[in-house]
Amino acid sequence: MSTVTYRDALNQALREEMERDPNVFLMGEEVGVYQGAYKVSRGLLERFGEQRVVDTPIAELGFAGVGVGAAMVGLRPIIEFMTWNFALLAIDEVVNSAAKMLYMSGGQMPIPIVFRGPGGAALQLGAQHSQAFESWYAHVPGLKVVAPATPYDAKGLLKSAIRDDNPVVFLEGEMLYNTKGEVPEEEYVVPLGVADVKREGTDVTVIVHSKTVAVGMKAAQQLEEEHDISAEVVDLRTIRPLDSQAIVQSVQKTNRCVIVEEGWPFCGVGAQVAFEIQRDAFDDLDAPVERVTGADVPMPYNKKLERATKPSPAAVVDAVKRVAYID
Amino acid sequence: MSTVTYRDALNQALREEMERDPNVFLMGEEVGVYQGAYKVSRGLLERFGEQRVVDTPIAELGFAGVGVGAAMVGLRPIIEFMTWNFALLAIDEVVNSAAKMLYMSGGQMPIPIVFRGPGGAALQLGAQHSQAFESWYAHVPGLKVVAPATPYDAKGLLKSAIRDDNPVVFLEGEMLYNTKGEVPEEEYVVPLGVADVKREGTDVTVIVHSKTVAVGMKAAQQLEEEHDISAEVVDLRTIRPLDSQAIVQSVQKTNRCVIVEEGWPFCGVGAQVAFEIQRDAFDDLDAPVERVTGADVPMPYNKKLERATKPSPAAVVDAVKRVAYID
Amino acid sequence: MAQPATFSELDAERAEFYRHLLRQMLLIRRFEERAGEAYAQGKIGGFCHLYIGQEAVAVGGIAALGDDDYILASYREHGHALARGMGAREVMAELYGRVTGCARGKGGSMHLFDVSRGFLGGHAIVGGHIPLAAGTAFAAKYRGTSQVTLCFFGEAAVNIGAFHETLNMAALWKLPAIFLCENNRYGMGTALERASAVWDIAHRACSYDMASETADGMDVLAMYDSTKRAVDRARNEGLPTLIEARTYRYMGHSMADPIHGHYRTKEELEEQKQRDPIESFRQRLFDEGLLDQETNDRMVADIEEEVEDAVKFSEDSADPDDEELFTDVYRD
Amino acid sequence: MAQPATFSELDAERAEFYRHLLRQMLLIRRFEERAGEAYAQGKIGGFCHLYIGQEAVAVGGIAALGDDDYILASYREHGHALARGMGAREVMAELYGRVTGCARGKGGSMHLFDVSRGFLGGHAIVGGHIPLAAGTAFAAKYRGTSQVTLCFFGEAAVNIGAFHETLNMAALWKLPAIFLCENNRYGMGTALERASAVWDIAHRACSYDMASETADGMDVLAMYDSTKRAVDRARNEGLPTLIEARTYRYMGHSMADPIHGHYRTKEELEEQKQRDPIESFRQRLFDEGLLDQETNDRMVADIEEEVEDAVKFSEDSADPDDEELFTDVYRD
Ligand SMILES: Cc1ncc(C[n+]2csc(CCOP(=O)(O)OP(=O)(O)O)c2C)c(N)n1
Ligand SMILES: Cc1ncc(C[n+]2csc(CCOP(=O)(O)OP(=O)(O)O)c2C)c(N)n1
Ligand SMILES: [Mg+2]
Ligand SMILES: [Mg+2]
Repeated sequence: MSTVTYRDALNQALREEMERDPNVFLMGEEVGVYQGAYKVSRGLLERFGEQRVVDTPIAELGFAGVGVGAAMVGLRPIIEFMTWNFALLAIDEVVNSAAKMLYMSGGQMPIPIVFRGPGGAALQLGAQHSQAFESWYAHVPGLKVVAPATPYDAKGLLKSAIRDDNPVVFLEGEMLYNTKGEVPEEEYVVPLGVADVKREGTDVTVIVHSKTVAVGMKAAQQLEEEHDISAEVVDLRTIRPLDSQAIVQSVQKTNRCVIVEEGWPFCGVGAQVAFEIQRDAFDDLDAPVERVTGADVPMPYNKKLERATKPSPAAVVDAVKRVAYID
Repeated sequence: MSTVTYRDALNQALREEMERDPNVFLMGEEVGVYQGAYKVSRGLLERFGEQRVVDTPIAELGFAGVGVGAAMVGLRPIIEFMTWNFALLAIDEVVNSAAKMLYMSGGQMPIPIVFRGPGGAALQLGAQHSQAFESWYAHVPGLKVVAPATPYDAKGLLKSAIRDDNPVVFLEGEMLYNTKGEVPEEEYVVPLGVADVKREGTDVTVIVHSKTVAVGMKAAQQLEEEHDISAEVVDLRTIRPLDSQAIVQSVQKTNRCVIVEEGWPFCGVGAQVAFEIQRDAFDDLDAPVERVTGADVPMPYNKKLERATKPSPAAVVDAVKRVAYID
Repeated sequence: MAQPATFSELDAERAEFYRHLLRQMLLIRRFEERAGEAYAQGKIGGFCHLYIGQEAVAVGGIAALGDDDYILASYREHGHALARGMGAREVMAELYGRVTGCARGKGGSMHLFDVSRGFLGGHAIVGGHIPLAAGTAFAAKYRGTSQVTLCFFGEAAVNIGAFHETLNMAALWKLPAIFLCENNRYGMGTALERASAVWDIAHRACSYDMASETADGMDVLAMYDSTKRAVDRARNEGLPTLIEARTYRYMGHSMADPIHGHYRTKEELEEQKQRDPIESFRQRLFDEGLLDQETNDRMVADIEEEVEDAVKFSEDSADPDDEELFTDVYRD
Repeated sequence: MAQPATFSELDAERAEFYRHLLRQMLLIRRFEERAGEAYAQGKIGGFCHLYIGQEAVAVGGIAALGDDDYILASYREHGHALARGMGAREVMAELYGRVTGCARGKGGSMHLFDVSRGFLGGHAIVGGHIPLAAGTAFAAKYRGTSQVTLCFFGEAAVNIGAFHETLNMAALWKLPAIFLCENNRYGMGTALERASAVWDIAHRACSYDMASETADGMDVLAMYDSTKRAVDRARNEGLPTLIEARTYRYMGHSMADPIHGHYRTKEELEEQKQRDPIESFRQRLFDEGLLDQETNDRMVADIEEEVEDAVKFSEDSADPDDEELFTDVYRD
């Protein structure tokens, strides 16, 4: 084990998979000469050359489509969106080309591609640069959606995503890039579609992913210390396919559930998870499933207002107290 | 009252609002000379001229943005997307410009615009032309989302949408254009954000919108005749803002609920509605909320397979029987 | 290959090649007529965009390709599929939505695929497949193969962002791609002049410093020659080309649309039909003694049989099993 | 107005105008320097894209507009806001995220707005505001006003679809819009030559049959004259223009990015600074006797005071109330 940042864990995954398979290449804005807008691709141009680390013009729709086209004939592109906000311009190629090609071609043409980049809000980037779209992509059959929270998961899941024969939407977090964690020296992968219990507990299930894992863990600690409530923190890791079994198992044990996500509430990931829980564990629930989400507003620039939009440990604690019917 | 088609009801709304307010104009592909790809704008070019009925190049991102720009300085554009599938190319202007401008400008610049066109599947149009995106748009604060099922609602809601000072996503249905219904001779509007009980009932609430209203009504009739079950059919009409009160009131009466929608299941509209019901009417529910949705696959071309993807009265009846614990 | 002074100089092989081109155009014409009939009978559903009038573009263009090259097209691609050598049976069966179709009945008229022939679809979002074509060209360059990508799209697609973003990257990166714009003068009901600030589509290459040419889309040999020049440029110099083919659509935009009306007159249509790519080429072959009546009649009869067989095959074929609804969503 | 042969001919009014242009450039320069300091001190957060080096483009360009005209810009728009006459206080306060800012602290550095001055934002999606500019121009034409729209964007934005779709429509519909491309040679860390197949941005107008010109973006009078010609074309003939301003960015892409390094050398930067738009213009005014040391020093001192006042105003201002989180999402 060695301690590395989330950024470097992703860089290792890119490097190892590019070493492993000559069909894998990285394309996007500033991934090469500039070493990546967020330095995730640092050193890759020097190692693999211009042919496999390709700087693009600002043309999200175009280069996303170039990636899909390359995947149609067997290459394994990794398309970096500088942030997922800009992927709105490319979403037609992700949804109408990448996600449907295998089906439309009657099974002739798989699209082994990874679309990756930071999603969600950072700090004071304003309304157009602070959006979390996981529920949009997870809505679409044909796509897989991954949102790792730790360096270990980031590396292991990105390696799996690159090896997967389907289009994978891989959501990172600008606020996560500098976070540190343990990563094995030896090769490993984390399978897609498997949730991870980040903390065992017995009284309530707190479902999280990506940045909200840290929020859930802080809340769990606070609940233990201040309210003697034992919270089980379940990290979805993959949003689609969703590990419904792991979720239901945990709720059947705790009988209570709070779902936390950074994105907007309406038709968010938590809505789907809550629906499945009440459907599959109806008789186990001692309280309605609660959600803590990003505020239902465009992201304000002001620091104080921005902070108020984000899911906080305090908000999670309050939600847990509600489902536990405490005061 | 006179009987008109959904298409003509929309045409009347466009005509009346353009007569009423010179700032209202219609822009999109084939809306003028060709009289509309689906003839919704028939006769408007002749009545209002080229300046107010504007044919565009195939440039969804561009003309959607032109509409938003015109709205920024006080015009009231109606942007027709030939179908909502193509709006994926314009979604950046809808989400990053239209939905956020008022907020980003600190309240200086409302965007009174309507984006409209047919959504969802028609018949055998294949994977890229058969998608229902209401849950995507409803996810976004700053947008309103409307999906009328009848000529009466279509006309009244479109008039309200055009008069609204916010960006409204107005989802029609190619399969609805020829359906007929009663429309008053005299002027009327249907307010946004108000659901409509299309059929009163006591045993189960069936929540529907757009094309699934007909599905729900057929199912309700069958339930009555074959199972002596009295179903209340609630038509959302507006997805955002959602009429949560009407939904909860009905479920508090029936204690059972099935939600029907044409779109894909994961993070669909029904997921949000189900979440709210279990949150706000937990103790009233005698069974988990069930959903009937479009199949979780890209739309197949084959007629039989396509039919199998769509919500059917039979599937709704089965779901109702499940929530009613019948055999 | 440059076109010789007179056809009399032609060697037998060349004559054979010309008859082959004629046959392909006749096959497409007849196939489309029958598809139209089947649609009118309600045996084919959805959107059905016929290629009648534009046959010379696909036939001449695709004849300039090698077997390993890639082709991408729009939703108006029945003709391109047949010109690529896909069987009339597999194509017609796909229009019928049968499991025996080239996409197992799951793609449909707008989404024909045959990966074994490098026929990479039918795509139904205008302009959406243009970046994909740059991607297959990128892959060929990446692998160092000499494969060329030929991408067909309509003149209305040049006004959409994907066209612009792609042509810039193709020129910047020197990709072996050919962007073949079929200018049939209308995008649905919108004349080119009402949608594009520039009426000379080939001229659009100026923004990308890309080679371009304009070709007579009603002349199969002109299409062959233009495309061949572009193929050589792509294969030998690794450079892209924009070709504008001036052609015309005889039918409505799709079977659901009027043949003429608000947007074009019957007179214009009749006048354009005088340039018919098949009749003019057939006459030429007659005049040059490369085709006699008997050979022609046999060809026509064979095609009639081939298309009828395709229809019968399609009608006799089965729909996909219900299980197929859930297959091919993901590859595991 | 065309530029006279020598400055000595200039009337007092013209001299006043030139000093005004100098003053605006100096104000922008100083404002940006202070904004950079405040950012370094952590008093301003988020992305902060400074305009230092490009002052002549916004100042010369906006000086050619009338009060009712519209302006749209990218996220690098502090200078444009100041050139339009927005107060240093309201702009700085917005960077500080204060309720006294020009967008109540909800927009931020990339989203400055002042509708009363026709300053319609700060937009942060590259190319995203270009269609909006065509929309405001469309509205002016629709209403029959003579308002002109001036849209600023960077050279990297010309490769994105929105640019292409918009310029085609603007030319096709004859919209009174000016597309002013600030070619500072880099999009973040990517040199123009590595992103665009054509290095002459003005040349891109060829695809739309649109008027275009290239101007020295380091010469405020050249920018004024070019823009004025385009304004007249838009106001009098209702026609759009594409202007390429050749300029240079002194700072990093944003305060979070390196000033030089992988993508450009310190030498290149120093060399470019020799073309400084402010020093060259100031020297010119000295040489022509339109400015004396005392006037200059007073100007500099006033600006220093104005900017410090703006900083103090911002630091003393309050954040928006918590309730503001939920206001302005919808207008009822
Ligand atoms: C992005 C997008 N917008 C609109 C449509 C609807 N549509 C389908 S074909 C077509 C016209 C295309 O014309 P052209 O490119 O000239 O090709 P042609 O049909 O003439 O072969 C339109 C508007 C679409 N499929 N995709
Ligand atoms: C669509 C989109 N893609 C990527 C980005 C990230 N980004 C912000 S500015 C920028 C460079 C733009 O360069 P240019 O247009 O030349 O303007 P400049 O910054 O030089 O003023 C990039 C890539 C973005 N904001 N929007
Ligand atoms: Mg056409
Ligand atoms: Mg630049």
